[in-house]
Amino acid sequence: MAHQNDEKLKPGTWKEMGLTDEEFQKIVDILGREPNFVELGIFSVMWSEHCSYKTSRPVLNLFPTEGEHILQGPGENAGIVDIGDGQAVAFKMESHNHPSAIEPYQGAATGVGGILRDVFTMGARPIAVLNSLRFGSLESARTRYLFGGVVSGISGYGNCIGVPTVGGEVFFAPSYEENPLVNAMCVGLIDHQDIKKGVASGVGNPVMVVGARTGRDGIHGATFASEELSEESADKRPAVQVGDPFMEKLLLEACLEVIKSGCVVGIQDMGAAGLTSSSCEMASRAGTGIEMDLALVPRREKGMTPYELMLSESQERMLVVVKEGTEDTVKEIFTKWDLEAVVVGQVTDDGMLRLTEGEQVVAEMPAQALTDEAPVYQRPYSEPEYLSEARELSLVNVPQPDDNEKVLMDLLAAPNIASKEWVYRQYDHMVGTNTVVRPGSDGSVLRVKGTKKGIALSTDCNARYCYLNPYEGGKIAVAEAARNLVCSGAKPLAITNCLNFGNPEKPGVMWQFRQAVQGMSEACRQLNTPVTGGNVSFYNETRGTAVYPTPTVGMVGLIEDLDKRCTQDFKDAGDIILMVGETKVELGGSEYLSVVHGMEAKGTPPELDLELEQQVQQSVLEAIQKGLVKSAHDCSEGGLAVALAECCISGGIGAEIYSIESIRGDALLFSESQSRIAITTSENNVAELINYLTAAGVPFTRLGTVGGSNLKISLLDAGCATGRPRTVINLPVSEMENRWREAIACLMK
Amino acid sequence: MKFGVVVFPGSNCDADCFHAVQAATNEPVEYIWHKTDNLEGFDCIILPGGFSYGDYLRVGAIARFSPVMDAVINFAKGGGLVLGICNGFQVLLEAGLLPGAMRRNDNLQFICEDTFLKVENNGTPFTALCQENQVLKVPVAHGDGNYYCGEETLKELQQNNQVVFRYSDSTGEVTPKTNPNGSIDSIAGICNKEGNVLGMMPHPERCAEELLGNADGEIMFKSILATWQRRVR
Amino acid sequence: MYQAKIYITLRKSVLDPQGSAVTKSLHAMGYDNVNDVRVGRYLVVDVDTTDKEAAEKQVQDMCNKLLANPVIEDYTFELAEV
Amino acid sequence: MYQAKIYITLRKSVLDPQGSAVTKSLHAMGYDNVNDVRVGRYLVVDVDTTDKEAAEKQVQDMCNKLLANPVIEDYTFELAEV
Ligand SMILES: Nc1ncnc2c1ncn2[C@@H]1O[C@H](COP(=O)(O)OP(=O)(O)O)[C@@H](O)[C@H]1O
Ligand SMILES: [Mg+2]
Repeated sequence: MAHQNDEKLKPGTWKEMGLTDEEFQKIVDILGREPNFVELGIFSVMWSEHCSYKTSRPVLNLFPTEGEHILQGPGENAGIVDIGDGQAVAFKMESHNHPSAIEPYQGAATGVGGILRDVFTMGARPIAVLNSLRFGSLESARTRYLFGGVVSGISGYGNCIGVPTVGGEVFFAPSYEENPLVNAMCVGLIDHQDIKKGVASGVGNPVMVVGARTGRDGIHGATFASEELSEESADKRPAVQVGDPFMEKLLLEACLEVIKSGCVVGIQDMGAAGLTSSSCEMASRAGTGIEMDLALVPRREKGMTPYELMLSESQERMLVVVKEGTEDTVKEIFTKWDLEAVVVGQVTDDGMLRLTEGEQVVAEMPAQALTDEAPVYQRPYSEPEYLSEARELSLVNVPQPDDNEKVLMDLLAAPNIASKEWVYRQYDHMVGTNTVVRPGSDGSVLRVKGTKKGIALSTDCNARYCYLNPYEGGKIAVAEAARNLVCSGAKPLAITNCLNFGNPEKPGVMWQFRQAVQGMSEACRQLNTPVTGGNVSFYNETRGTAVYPTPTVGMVGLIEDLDKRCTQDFKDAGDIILMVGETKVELGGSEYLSVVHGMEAKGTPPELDLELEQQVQQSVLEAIQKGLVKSAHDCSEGGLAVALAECCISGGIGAEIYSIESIRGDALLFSESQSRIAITTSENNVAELINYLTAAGVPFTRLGTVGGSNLKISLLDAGCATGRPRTVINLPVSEMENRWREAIACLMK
Repeated sequence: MKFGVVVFPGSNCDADCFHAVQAATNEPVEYIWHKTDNLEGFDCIILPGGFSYGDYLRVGAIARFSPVMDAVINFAKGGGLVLGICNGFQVLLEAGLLPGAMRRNDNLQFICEDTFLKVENNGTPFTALCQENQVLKVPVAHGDGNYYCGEETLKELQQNNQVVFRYSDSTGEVTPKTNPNGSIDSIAGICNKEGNVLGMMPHPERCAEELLGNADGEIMFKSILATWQRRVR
Repeated sequence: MYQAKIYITLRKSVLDPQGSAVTKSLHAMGYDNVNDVRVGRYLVVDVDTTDKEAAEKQVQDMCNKLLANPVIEDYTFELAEV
Repeated sequence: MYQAKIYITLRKSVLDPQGSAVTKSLHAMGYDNVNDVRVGRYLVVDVDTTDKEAAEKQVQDMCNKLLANPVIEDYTFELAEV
């Protein structure tokens, strides 16, 4: 084979590709020569922040990644946790922030497509998708456009594939005005013996490209000063990829069928950096090499260069290594699904990624160097300056409202608290007929057909808290996700995450990142929910200012017996309401301060005592499993009053609450203290429940009774518990429901 | 009795229908690949929901040209029972087995939520076990469920009792507010003149088990079985 | 080779949800002088033949069978040699 | 009054899943001589003005702002007095 006779690189080419002089020198050292243009392009994407995690890796090492249930930790396309009976759940979360800011529909759609592939490439059948979204204020027309486009993109892709979108979160704050966040999570079900990995083992085994043809989509860096990339070709390269969910549905079915057939050695989807990352990662994991003839790669357009073929991010493609001799069986399965499957190369024993075009070698470099020898940076960090001012808050200057009913109604209509029905009504959340608890409750629950088991899912992150204290905020994101699962009767098993931050070259952002990861790690350790994978998205900035640090947590939990599941809605008149946990004056970073007092992200956020959190979660879960709990709802944004209103609305029934005014009234109602769960129990069981909670040593209070058509909250003076209660809220549930249900739809009209 | 569930490329409620039929009737069910042209041995054919061929061009348009559809048309003409759900309904319209056409929902959004259906005709094989004017709670999940037909066709549908379901409230009252998608005359499901072909946008297979919080849809599959048993006897 | 440009629209008598939505949006944006927007499909199809009449016949066929739905849609097309 | 006929298509190198599906389907129906079908949108908008230049400017504006998606689509239009 002849090597391509490459012209010498123009000086500075590597800079335009995003590599530093030192990084370029390192490449020269590795190769023992200057790379050619194709090789340089491949190094530049593999060593980009996105693929190499060169900034975040040292910090991510803090995460606990092992545990008794973990079958696959970070490093593969998705993590896997055991759920017993030889079954397991594969799951992963990923961001598609920047594409969604440019083209919300396609950006979000291809985000869903990518995360689905990460899961079915492991051999798992996707059973649910979730999403975590952040936008600017809904007052702005641009936000409405982005929000509407993202939701319909998720719906357009997910619905077509036939995987239900069962939950997620949406949060609005000015900080995301120009840089929305779109994080998608996919969850799949798999039998242990079907687990497949992205490995290219077995020298001589054929390497196949399957699925969509390769086009000039999403090849980044439009300004390369090279002969191969003229201005004209830049024009041909769209910055945005268009998703083809129909193709993906066929690919999903064909891949699962081919994996079942036993022909597959290793399989990986082509995500960021397409053919490049899939091939060198598969070789590197197996300690082998891969040789591919790029002339054989099916393409959408004529005249594509090796550079374009290797860096294209066309969607709906997979790289598969199959057992030698099974090529025809594999092709047959793909043909059945009207898909192309083409042998483009083979596994070699020399550890090289070697690319040819016919007889000519166009690139040749050690696969392991691309994946494992990427530079690692310990970037400087320091506490950012905004903090001291943002944390300053003197409650003396926050007047207590006269009209708590108005406050509650305003909170219920605030987009961050209002019903997200406008969103999930557009998602097919029932296809698959497994959705036992639909979106609208704390966690969503899916049954596992043929068993009594259920899988509970939640995504969470309060980024205001993270902005004010990333360490506490990180802890709270994990704890809240777990609490949501516990409220549905599930034992939390493990998390995935998506860490959305600003520019890590700024020491303040790097500090936020480290603090958040430390907080999350600590919570994961305490709650025994290891990290199985995730994704880092840096450079999320609005007008040069970082978005709120937003480390989104996606958590998976297990319900052993679906008969013992729990939901948040109040059930029957006469049921007794208790609150487990304690309410403190913790108004910093609250929705109440933002909505009622116009103080967005001010003060110190609530503190989280991890031991108390664990105690609360464990005792509530056990009480649910003992059958002592009829409903459970965690108190989050908007505090106790909003939580109770939500229980009333979803149950279609009122409640009467008495509480001792031991702290200032607005805090009692709207403080966002952590580790609190509102539960109900029947009159018959109340004594047993109280005994149980007392024995467990968790703080709790008896709040009142379910019944009537109003939510009525009365406060008693702390000094004389015998005094006359002062009714501060007395609102018809139907009125609250209307405001809450219609708020987002009204804003989107 | 033997049920068949057709699988087009892009069908995604095929497994759900399979599961629901089995759970509701305990009768044998088989998948039918879209390239098949032989339906021998089947007593009821279900065209399931989903996005056949991505619903590109026009919902149901491309699927209508699958080899299996000629067989389905013959099967229907011979009096065989054919149930089209959601995308299956759209395919039946494109295939001309039922009159009319589908437009985008009038709010232009995909809608996934529970609806109430008033049973307007309990004389069909698919509704035989329903009470007169019974109300069923059945979810919809579609972006193109806005049924349309010309005035004359509508008159015919009404006169021949071919409107089988209308969107209503939980008491059976049909008002503009209970119409989720803009369908003409609040139509949620229609049958052909002979009554052996039914198309409906809502998904009975999604509410055929108590665990899912709603088993109202079961009655349709049981009705099919009961009709078949009566016919055979 | 002939290239057909095919225009497919909903019949006048059929309410067009997309068209109404676009009209409303345009009004909301201040374009008060627009009315009755109709949204249809536009297809470009290359037909490999040298016979114009055959091309015409074929495009008509394809429209009637697949590309348009005669229950609610009308179509027109233009042919040009390319 | 002017009537604008607006043709919106995906940019040349942007994937057109609809077009591919239609092409395949036409092949399956026996129309082997068609190739590379592209599917776009077709809008008819009436603009109430007597000034052609103003109409032109307005249609262009409306396309850029709302009707077409400049990130992935191109548009052209024709104006006719009606
Ligand atoms: N983007 C979304 N997609 C789907 N479901 C959502 C989305 N946002 C919120 N939901 C659903 O709405 C309900 C309320 O969400 P949220 O207020 O974040 O709950 P919690 O405070 O209990 O975490 C949940 O069931 C959630 O799954
Ligand atoms: Mg929340």
